Amino acid sequence: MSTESLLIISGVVLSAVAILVFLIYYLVATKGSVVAEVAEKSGYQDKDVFIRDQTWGKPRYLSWSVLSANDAKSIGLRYIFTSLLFLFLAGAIGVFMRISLVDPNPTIITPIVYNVLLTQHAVLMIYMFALGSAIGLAYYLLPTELRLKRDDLGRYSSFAYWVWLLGGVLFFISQSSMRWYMYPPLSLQMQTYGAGLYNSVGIFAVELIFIGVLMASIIVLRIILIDRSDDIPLSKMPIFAWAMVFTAIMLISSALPLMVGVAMLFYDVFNPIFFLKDPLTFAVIFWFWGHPVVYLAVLPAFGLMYDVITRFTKRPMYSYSSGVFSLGLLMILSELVWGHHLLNSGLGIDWVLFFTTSSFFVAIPSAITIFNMIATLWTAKKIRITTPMLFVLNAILDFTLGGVAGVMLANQSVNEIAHGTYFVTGHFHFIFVGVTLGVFMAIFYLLYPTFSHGRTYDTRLARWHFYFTAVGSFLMSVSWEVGGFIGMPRAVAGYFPQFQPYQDSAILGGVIIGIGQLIFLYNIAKSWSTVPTVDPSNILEYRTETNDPIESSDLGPIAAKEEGGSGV
Amino acid sequence: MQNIEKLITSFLIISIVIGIVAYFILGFLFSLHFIGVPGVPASQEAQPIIATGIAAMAFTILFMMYPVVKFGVKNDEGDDFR
Amino acid sequence: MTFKNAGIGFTVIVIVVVALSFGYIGVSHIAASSSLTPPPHAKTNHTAYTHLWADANGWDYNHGKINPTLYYNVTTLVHWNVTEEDNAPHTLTIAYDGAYSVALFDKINSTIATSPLTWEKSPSYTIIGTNLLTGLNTGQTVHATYPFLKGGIYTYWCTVHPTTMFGIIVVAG
Amino acid sequence: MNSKTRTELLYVVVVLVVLMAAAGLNIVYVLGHESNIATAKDPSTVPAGSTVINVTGYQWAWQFTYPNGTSSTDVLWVHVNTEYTFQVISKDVIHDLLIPALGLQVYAVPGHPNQVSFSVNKVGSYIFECVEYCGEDHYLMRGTMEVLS
Repeated sequence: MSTESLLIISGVVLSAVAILVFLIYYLVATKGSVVAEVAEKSGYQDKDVFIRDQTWGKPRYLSWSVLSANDAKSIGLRYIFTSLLFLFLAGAIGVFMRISLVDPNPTIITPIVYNVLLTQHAVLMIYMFALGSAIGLAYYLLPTELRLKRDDLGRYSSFAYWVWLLGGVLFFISQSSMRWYMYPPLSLQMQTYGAGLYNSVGIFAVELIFIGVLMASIIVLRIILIDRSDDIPLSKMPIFAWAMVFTAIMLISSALPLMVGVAMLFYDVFNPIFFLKDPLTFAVIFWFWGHPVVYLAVLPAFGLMYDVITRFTKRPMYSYSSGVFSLGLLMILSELVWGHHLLNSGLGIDWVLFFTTSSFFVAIPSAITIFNMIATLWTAKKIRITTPMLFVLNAILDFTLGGVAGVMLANQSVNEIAHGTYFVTGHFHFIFVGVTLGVFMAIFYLLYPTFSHGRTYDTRLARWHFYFTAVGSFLMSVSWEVGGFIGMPRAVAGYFPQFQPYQDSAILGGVIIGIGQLIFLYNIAKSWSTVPTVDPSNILEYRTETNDPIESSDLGPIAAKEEGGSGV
Repeated sequence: MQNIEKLITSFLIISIVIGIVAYFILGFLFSLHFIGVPGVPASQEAQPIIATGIAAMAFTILFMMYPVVKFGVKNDEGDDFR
Repeated sequence: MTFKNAGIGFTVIVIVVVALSFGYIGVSHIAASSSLTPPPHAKTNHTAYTHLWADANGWDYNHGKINPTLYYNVTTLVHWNVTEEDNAPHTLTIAYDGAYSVALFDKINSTIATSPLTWEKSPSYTIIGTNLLTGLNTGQTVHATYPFLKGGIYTYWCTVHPTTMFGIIVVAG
Repeated sequence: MNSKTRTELLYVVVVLVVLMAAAGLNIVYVLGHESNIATAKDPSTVPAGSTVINVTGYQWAWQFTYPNGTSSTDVLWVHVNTEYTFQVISKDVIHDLLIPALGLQVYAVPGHPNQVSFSVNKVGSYIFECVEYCGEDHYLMRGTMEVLS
C-alpha cells in the first residue's frame, strides 16, 4: 500500500473517530448540564451527589447513563457488561483457536497468529472477565445488601474502571504473544516469532490492569468493612460479602509484589538488568500472584453459589460459620501453594517437598465449601430446578472434577508426567468454565429482570444455553485430560498425529460451548425487546442475612417486599 | 437421621468399589504407556492417588445428585420464575 | 442515539467488537503477499542446480563450507535439492535485502553471523516448508524450483532454526 | 457440638486423612527418586556409573551431545537398561523437555543449568517434546527417543 493511500485512509479513519468522540462528548455534556441544572434547583452543589441520591436504593437497570453516573451500582453495571463483552471476545478467540487445531499441522492460521490468540484468550479471560465480573457483582449487589451508609467513592471507582478497561484494550492491541505468565527472556524478545513486536505495550497494559484492579479491590474492601450499615454485624453479613472481603485481601496481598515485578520487566525491555541472569526469578515473582489470581476467580463464585442454593431451596446455609471459616482458610492457604507451577524447574528437592505437601492441604477448605453446599441441598424439602440452580449444580459437579484433578497434579509423580500438557488445561477449564462462567451466568439470569428493567428471559433458550455449556465443557475438558496424561503438549499450534482424536473431540466440545454462548446472546437480545412484566427489584439484595430462614414465608421476593423486608 | 447414615455409607461403598476398579484399570493402562525410571515408579505411585481421586469424584457426585433427584422439582413457574 | 432497547444495543456492540478484533488480528498478520512470490511460469534464461544438506547446526554442516553464499545470474530458475540430514523439520525461506552493492554485501556478510535474525525479516517466501522437510526420513532429498527474476542480495534461512541455518544469495545483474 | 458440626467434623477428618495419606505417599516418592526430579546441575550429585548427556534447548530444536563428542538434533539415541543423566541448558528462552513415556521433565533455563537422571527398560521409539511455550515454532521442538538394545 503506497504511502499516499495510507495517509488518505488514516486521515479518513482519524476524522471519523474524531467526529464520533465529539458526538459522544456532546451528548454526555448536554445531558450533564441538564442534570446539573436540576441538581442546582433541588439544592445540590455537586450533580454526582444528586444522581447518587436519586438512584439510592432503587434497582439500577442497564442504560447509557451507566457510563457517566458514578454511583456504586452504575459502576457495577459497567464492570459486569464490560466483562461480559470480553467474555464473548475471548470466548470467540478460544473457540477459533480450538477449530484451528483440527489438523496436526497448522493449516487454518499460522503459528504466530495462534500464539497471539493464545495469549489474548488467557489474559482477557482471567483479568477482564473473571476479575471484572467479580468486582462488578460486588459493586452491584453489596450497596443494598449491606445497606451502605454512604457511597462517596464514585470518582475513584470510575477511574479504576477506565484504567482497567484501557489496560485490557491496550493489551489486545499490542498483539502480545508472551503467554499470560510473561516469562522473560521470551517476553523481552520483541519479534513476531517471540513475544510480538509491540510487547512493551503489552507489559505496560498488564501494569494498568493491575492498577485498576488493585484500586477497585481496595474500594470494595472499604465498602464492606467500613461503610456497612451499623445494624449488620459481621456475624450476620451475607456470605457473598465475606467472599469479596477475602478476595480483596488476597488480591491486594498477592498483586503488589508482581506489580513491582512487571515494572522491573518493563524496565528490562529497555535495559535488561533484572531478569536475564536467571529468568526463574521472574517466574517465582509471577506465580506468587499467579495462583491466588485463579482463586480470585473462584472465591466470589463460591459466595454467590451459597446465595443461589439458599434461594432455591428456601433453607439457610448448612453452617454459616464453617462456610466463612473455609473461605478464609482458602485465602490463607492459596498464598502458600504457588510453587507447584515450578516443580520441574530445578529449584531443588525442598521446593518440591514443601509445595507438593501444601498443595494437598489447599484442598481442605474447598472440600468444606462443597460439603457445606451439598449439605444445604440435603436439608431442603423442595429444590426448584430453575436455570440458575442448574448452573450452580453443574458448578459444584465441575468444581469437584476439576478440583480433584488439581489435587492429583499436586503429586510430584503426576506433575512430572502431566505438567505442561493438556491435563493441566483440562483441570482449570473444568473450574473456570464450570464455576466462574457457570455462576456468572446463574447470577446474570437471576438479575436479568433488574438489568432489563422488568423483562424476563426466555427460559427454554436459557435451558438450551445451560445444556450446551455443561455438555461442551465436560467433553472438552475430559478429552484434554485424557490426551494430556499421555503427553499431549499445551499451547501448540500443531501436534503429533497420534493426538488427533483427543484434539478433535475437544474441538467438538469447544464448538458446543460456542453455540451455547450464541444462544445466550440471542436470548439477551430477544428477551430485552419484550414488554416489561415483572417487578424489577433486585431479588439478590433482599435477603441480607443468608442464615435467617425464610422458610416460614414460602413466598417470593415480591411478597417479601410487602412484608416490609424491602431492604431499603 | 438413621436412613441418611445408611445412604451415605452405601454411597461410600459404591465409590470405594469404583475406586478399586479404577485402580486396576489404571494399572493396566499405565503398564502399556510408561517405561523405565522414573516412568514406572512414578506411575505406580500415581495409580492409588488417581484411583482415590476418582473414588472421591464418584462419592461427591452421588452425594450431590441424591437430594437433587429426590427433592428436585422441575417446574419453575411459581411466583417469580427467575 | 439512545438505544431504547439496551439488550439489542449490547448485542450489537458485542458482534461489532468481536468482528473488529478478529479483523484487526487478521489484517495485521496476513503475510503481505510479498513481491517474492514467483509469477506462474516465469520466463527464465538460465537454470542452476543447487544441492543443500539440511542440518540444524547449519546448511551443509558436514559437507564442506557451512552456510555457503550462493551466486546466480538474474532470471535463473534454481533447482533446489535439499537432503534432510538430521531428525529436525526444516524450511528453505528467502527474503530480499536490496540491490547488489559491495557495501551492502559486506554489511550483511559481517553481521549475519552475529545477529542473523536482523536479516531474516518479512516479507519472506518459503520455497520448501516443513510439510516436505518433515525431519522424519533423514537422507531423503526434496526437490523444488524458484526463479530469481530480480537481481540483488537475498538472505536464505530455515525458520525452525533461524540462528544456525542462514546464508546469503547474490543474484548478479 | 450439635449434630451438624459433628457430621461436618467427621467429613473434614476423613478428607484430612485421605489428603495426609496422599501427601505421605508423595513425600515417600520424592525422597526415593531425588535424582529423577529436575534439580540444579551439580556434577557431584550425578549418580555413579551414569553417562552424562548434555542437552541444549534453543529456539525450536533440542540438541543432544553424547560423551563421545557426537551430537544429534531432535533425536536421542540411548541404550536400554543404562543410567543416563541430562545436563540441560537453554541458549535463548525457557524451554521444558518432556518425555511422556518416561514421565521425565526438566526445564531448560538460560543461566540456570538443570540436571535429571533416568534409565529406560524397554527398547522402542518414544516421543519427546517441548512443553514450555517458547515462541513461533514451539510445536516443532519435538522428536523421538530411540532406545537401542
